Amino acid sequence: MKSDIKLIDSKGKRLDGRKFDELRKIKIEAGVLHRAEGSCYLEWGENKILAAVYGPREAIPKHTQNPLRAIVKARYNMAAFSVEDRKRPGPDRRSREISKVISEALENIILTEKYPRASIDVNIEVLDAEAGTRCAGLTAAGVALADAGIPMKDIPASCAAGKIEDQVVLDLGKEEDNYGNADLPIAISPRSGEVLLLQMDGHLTEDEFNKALNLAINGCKIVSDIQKKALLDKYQPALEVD
Amino acid sequence: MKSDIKLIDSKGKRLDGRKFDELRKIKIEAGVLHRAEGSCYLEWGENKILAAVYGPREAIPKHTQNPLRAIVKARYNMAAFSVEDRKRPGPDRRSREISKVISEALENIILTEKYPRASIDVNIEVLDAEAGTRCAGLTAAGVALADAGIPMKDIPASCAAGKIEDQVVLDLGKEEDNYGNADLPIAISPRSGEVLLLQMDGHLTEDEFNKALNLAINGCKIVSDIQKKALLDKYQPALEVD
Amino acid sequence: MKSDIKLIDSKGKRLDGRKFDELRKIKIEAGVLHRAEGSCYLEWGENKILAAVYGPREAIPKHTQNPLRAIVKARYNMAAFSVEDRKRPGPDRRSREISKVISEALENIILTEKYPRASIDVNIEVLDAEAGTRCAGLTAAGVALADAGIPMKDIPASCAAGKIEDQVVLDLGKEEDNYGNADLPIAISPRSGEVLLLQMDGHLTEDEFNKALNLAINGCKIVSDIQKKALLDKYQPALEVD
Amino acid sequence: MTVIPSIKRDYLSKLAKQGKRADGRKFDEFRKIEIETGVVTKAEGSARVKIGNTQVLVGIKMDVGEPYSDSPESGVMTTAAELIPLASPDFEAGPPRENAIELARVVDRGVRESEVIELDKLCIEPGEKVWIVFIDIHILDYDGNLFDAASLATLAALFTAKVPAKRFELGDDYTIPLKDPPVSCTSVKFNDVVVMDPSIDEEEIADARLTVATDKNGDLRAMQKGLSGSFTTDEIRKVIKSSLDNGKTIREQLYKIIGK
Amino acid sequence: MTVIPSIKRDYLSKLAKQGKRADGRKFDEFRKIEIETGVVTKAEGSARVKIGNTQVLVGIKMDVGEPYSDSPESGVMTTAAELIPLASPDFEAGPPRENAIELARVVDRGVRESEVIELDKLCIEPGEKVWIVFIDIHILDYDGNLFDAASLATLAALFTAKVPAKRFELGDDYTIPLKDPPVSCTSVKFNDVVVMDPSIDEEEIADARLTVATDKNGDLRAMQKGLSGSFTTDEIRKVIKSSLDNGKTIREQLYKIIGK
Amino acid sequence: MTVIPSIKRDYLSKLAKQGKRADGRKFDEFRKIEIETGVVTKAEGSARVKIGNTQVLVGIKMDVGEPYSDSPESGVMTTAAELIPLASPDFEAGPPRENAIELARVVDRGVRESEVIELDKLCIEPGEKVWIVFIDIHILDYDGNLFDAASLATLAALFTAKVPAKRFELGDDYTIPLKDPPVSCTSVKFNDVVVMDPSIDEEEIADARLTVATDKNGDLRAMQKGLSGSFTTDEIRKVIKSSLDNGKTIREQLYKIIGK
Repeated sequence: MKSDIKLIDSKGKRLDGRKFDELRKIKIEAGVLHRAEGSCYLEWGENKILAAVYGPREAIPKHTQNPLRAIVKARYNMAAFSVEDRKRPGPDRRSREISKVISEALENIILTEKYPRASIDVNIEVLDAEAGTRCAGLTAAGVALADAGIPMKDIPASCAAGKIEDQVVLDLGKEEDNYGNADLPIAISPRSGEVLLLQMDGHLTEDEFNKALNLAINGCKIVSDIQKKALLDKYQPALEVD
Repeated sequence: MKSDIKLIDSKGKRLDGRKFDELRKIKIEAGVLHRAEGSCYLEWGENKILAAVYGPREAIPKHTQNPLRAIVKARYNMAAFSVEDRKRPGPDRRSREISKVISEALENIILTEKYPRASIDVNIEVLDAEAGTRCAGLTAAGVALADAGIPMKDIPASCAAGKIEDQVVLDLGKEEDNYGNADLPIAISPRSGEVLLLQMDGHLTEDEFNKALNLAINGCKIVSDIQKKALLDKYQPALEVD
Repeated sequence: MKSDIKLIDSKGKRLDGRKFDELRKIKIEAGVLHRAEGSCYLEWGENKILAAVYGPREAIPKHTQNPLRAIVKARYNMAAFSVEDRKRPGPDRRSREISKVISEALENIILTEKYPRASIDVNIEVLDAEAGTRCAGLTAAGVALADAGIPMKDIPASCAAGKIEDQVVLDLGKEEDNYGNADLPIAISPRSGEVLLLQMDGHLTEDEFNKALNLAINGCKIVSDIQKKALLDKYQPALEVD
Repeated sequence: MTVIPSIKRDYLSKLAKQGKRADGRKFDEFRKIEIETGVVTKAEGSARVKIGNTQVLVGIKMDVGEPYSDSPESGVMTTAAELIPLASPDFEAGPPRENAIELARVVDRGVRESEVIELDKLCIEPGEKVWIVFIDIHILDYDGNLFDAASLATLAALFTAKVPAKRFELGDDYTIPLKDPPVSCTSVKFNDVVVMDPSIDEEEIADARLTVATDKNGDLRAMQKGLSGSFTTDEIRKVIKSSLDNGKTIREQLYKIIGK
Repeated sequence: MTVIPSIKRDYLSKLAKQGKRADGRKFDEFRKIEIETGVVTKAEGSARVKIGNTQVLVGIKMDVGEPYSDSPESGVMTTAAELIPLASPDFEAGPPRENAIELARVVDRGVRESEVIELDKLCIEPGEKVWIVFIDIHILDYDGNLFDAASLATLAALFTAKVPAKRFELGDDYTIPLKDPPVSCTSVKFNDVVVMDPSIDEEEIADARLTVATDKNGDLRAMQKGLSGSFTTDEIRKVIKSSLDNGKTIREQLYKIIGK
Repeated sequence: MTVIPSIKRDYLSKLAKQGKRADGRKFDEFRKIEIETGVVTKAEGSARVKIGNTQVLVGIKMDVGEPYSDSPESGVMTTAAELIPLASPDFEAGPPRENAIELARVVDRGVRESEVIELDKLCIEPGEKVWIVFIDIHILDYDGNLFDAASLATLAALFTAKVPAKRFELGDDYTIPLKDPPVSCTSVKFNDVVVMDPSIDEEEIADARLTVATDKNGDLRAMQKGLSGSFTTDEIRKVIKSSLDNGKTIREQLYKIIGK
């Protein structure tokens, strides 16, 4: 798709006024739901996402159980009203692929061997969608898992970099995603810096890729700080009382 | 929907000549099928309905079993050719809701605690449909259950009242259903007078509701007599021989 | 459907030059796949077919098991690109019927009582389709079963006869199938001559039917020889070495 | 998948050796057939057929729709069968399984390939609007031999149906243009005996099944072999003969009902 | 199918005999209700309703499409509910089950039969183009009484929605033409006690459920009985009375939020 | 869900420590690749690719249809993959599962995002009629590394396909307008070793997978990480290097086959 939209102005400002290495505004709240064992509400730009965790509990049907570890079932779902043209309810191929890559990323970081035969279910609901819902969803899932007290090696953090008008930038917005040249969503384990999720579409030279990867990793680290603050905000008051 | 149709004439007669408290013609025959353990053929106005009962038998799949009582699975189904515009075969949302409310009404009246882990399956096939198939179907189901010898507290009977041209009347016909102001299908246990099923759509004052409820309960009692006669017609000859 | 196409010329030659009792060109290769326990690639006119056999292995889900014998599950499937107008992937009613009649024909000839509770799975993929895919598929399945070492009473062979321009002929081609008068696909056990599969559409006098049946049985015998040669071609070298 | 009911098999085979069937019929004898038409008011045509205790209801509905692109001047027909759980303790709710699909396809081919419905006369505007004929087969009571009951009920329903032209503001209603129909007769084989119009017990122990549809000239119009058993060519020829005989009688009964 | 939790039943019944409920409410008292609108940017209208800990989000989307052939001058509305596994450990992913279908149909009828949306004013070109209103009910947190939460959220979302005419190049956006809505109140009965706005524990042990929607004139606009227990006619009349009372209060709260 | 085959893991890891793979290949070495085109007569284009014993068949079909409303002057492409039970004892019949969906989507993005098909040249009448390209991936024999086999077969099929203009009475057939394609190379990691073009045994014990598609300029065009293991940034950079190397060789082989 082509467009006459100028995604970066002469002063290096992007459409929404951000600099090349600046994230959209992120707001995270932990423990927002009553029934779920852990939950998180996240706003990331115009994205609004709820994540809820159930488990560890016995995996059913039984044949899905792994005798050595818990299975992690992430379910990424977009609400029918979360996009401009109403989406038919239920999973489509895109959401099933995203559910798969998020499940795999979480499986890496959860200490699944502690819960043989169990299932840990992570529900991610996109209530309002702009660009970057998979990173936002995975970030919310990490907080919800921590809120549920699921033992993890680390809290996964996710963020994308991309290329617009031949410049590598952090965290593509909607127009940038539509008319940009490349998108590179990743997720990392902030402590080790290892890459848990990585997809790339578009066109990057090897050099641009390296720049974008570094930028995205930095983004993940900022996201990680916001995640930790949200968890502190919830648990700090309780701790202070003790 | 509006219409110029006059649903009640100046003498209080309805389109098909009925008085306000008069049922359409009802014909019930018990024990009409060979394979089913109990069955019933019912004509109610232009409605034609077959009901067949199987069970009590082991509920499958096993996880649907209740260790304390039988489960009751009513399946209300409209034949593809039972309506003016052919209906696609298989359950739609309407028929699944009706199956649910009929199942619940029957569960109340069957002595389900006699058959733990069992399933009692009630199949209701609408072969020709006019207004009032849910009441007609539940009425036929009651007779088929009795014909199958399933122990019940009572034989449930069903009937609707409604409002047309601001008058409360019994048992809405097709035009009355389309152009009337309210419909109130109910089912009762005739012996106790308790209400097993109740739905209401439309617009009734509290006073009109009370009138309609009484009228519908009376209708159920007339239906109940016809049900009993049908069962007697089948079993009387056998009894006389004894 | 009518047509001005002349299916047989004055010299008794058919559109593709065949005589009335002549088969299209058939090429069979056994053991073409690495993972399958037995496999076969078959070209029959423009038809191209792969068959693969898995099993005997435990039948799942368990409730499909037969405690006295193996079940035979043939799955006939057309690739989306195997026909002029792309076919939606997945089974349709036609392919499910063909899967059923092929499963039944194979069940007859496999010594299923040797493998209680097992399943023998026969996958038939039509990669390129012209007339006669069910006969071609069953023929390929027979070779794949032999290649898998599944014990059988005989290797089933299949072929059709039909009627075009009031003449009984062997093995209808595409135009002959579209504009002909009758089609009679059969399968036999070549040793006993018993008929394992038989379907007929169209219009045949009793006399024509008898002619067509004989012609088709002869066709099956020719097919049977080609099947055996394909198996010899695969196993002969091995045998010679021994 | 049930274990073959061997006691039933032994009993019926023993009877068969004495030339008998459990219900006293001869090997090539049909049970009593009843045909009733016009049983569903909402349908364009309908018929209930009983063969013994087996009971099948067929309803015909029609609609106006687009023709297939490869036959722009032809009406469209479509056949569906449901083995609804009302009719047998063994039928399950849900989308049609193999047995229902085979039943619908065999009935459909019997009508379609013999061109019973003159589809070219059901064209309204070439390439744009044609009549669609929906044949819906509803099994009410399953006591053996659904193929013949369903196909006979389909014919009786078609021959008494009206094209609902008035409802679609396309002139007056009229009968569907139809040609002389083939009549279907089904036999099964068990322990080397072949019997016509199988009861449910005979079906349960059957090794092989053969359905033969014949027309009034005594010609063959459709055949379908089923089940995993085999037939010798002699057996096939015998089945054809007795299908012709029974087909003739059934055709006469059908003609009477539809006033032909 | 779970065994009835008899300890919970005993405890709540004992309390009920003393005229009490576990959370201290009176029998005919609702939990605290919170209504927030405009919570989803992409939706034409949206509202989140909390009743106690129960939380439901409803989003309204609109599109341009064809009218039904039997009402060519009317807009179209459609309602779907998903009991997404986010909201309860007992909800499963997959196509809607009976409970979700009943919920959607009851909310749908409450809006449709009371003609809350003036569908005849949503016609763009008669017979050709009309507005389609999609009501999507998303359960976020399930702690009892979904019917009332979903129906209230639907009303709040509808009353704050804009027809996206501009996006479809059909002029300026405007509010959906709406009539005064009925408000739905749900009661359940257990051990012969009837309580309003059931908590999840009360729902779990309930024998029967009754939902009553009433309008501002105190008239009845929809009712739905659920579950296998029965009601006496006296009980029904009592439920109607307290639904009228609670409905009035809830209506006032709704009016405040939607600025009416 | 199977227990990780620990014996296989131990054996392959031990070999890997000695710098070896079970089939004697180097860590960054592909198995033998065979490409055959024009294998299906009915398809507009087709190719069978073998990588070792893995065998994938891709067929291209085209049809005329409507464009999407947000790109009225573009043709449409759609990709589907079936892991048919013919190809592996572990594949099951039925609608595509997660693995098949991921495969189809990765192949699809490889073609779509790199704009291999010049969709704007497949417009017939803007907003009305465009060419639809169906890419159907049929796995015939599964012995590891489906991603690369499927994507290579897709390219070979596309580059030898003809737009069937004549069949649709739209002039003469012509080749699909295509740009230079990216070539996909897949590596997996197990016990801290990264190997290219995994065999099925290597896939079974793999912790992480990385697919990298590169173009003839040595630029990156698509990447997809899979499985629950992680990669360090160093490992990612190494995988990119060897994907560039292998991609070059495979591209040359592809060019030869398609006569470029």
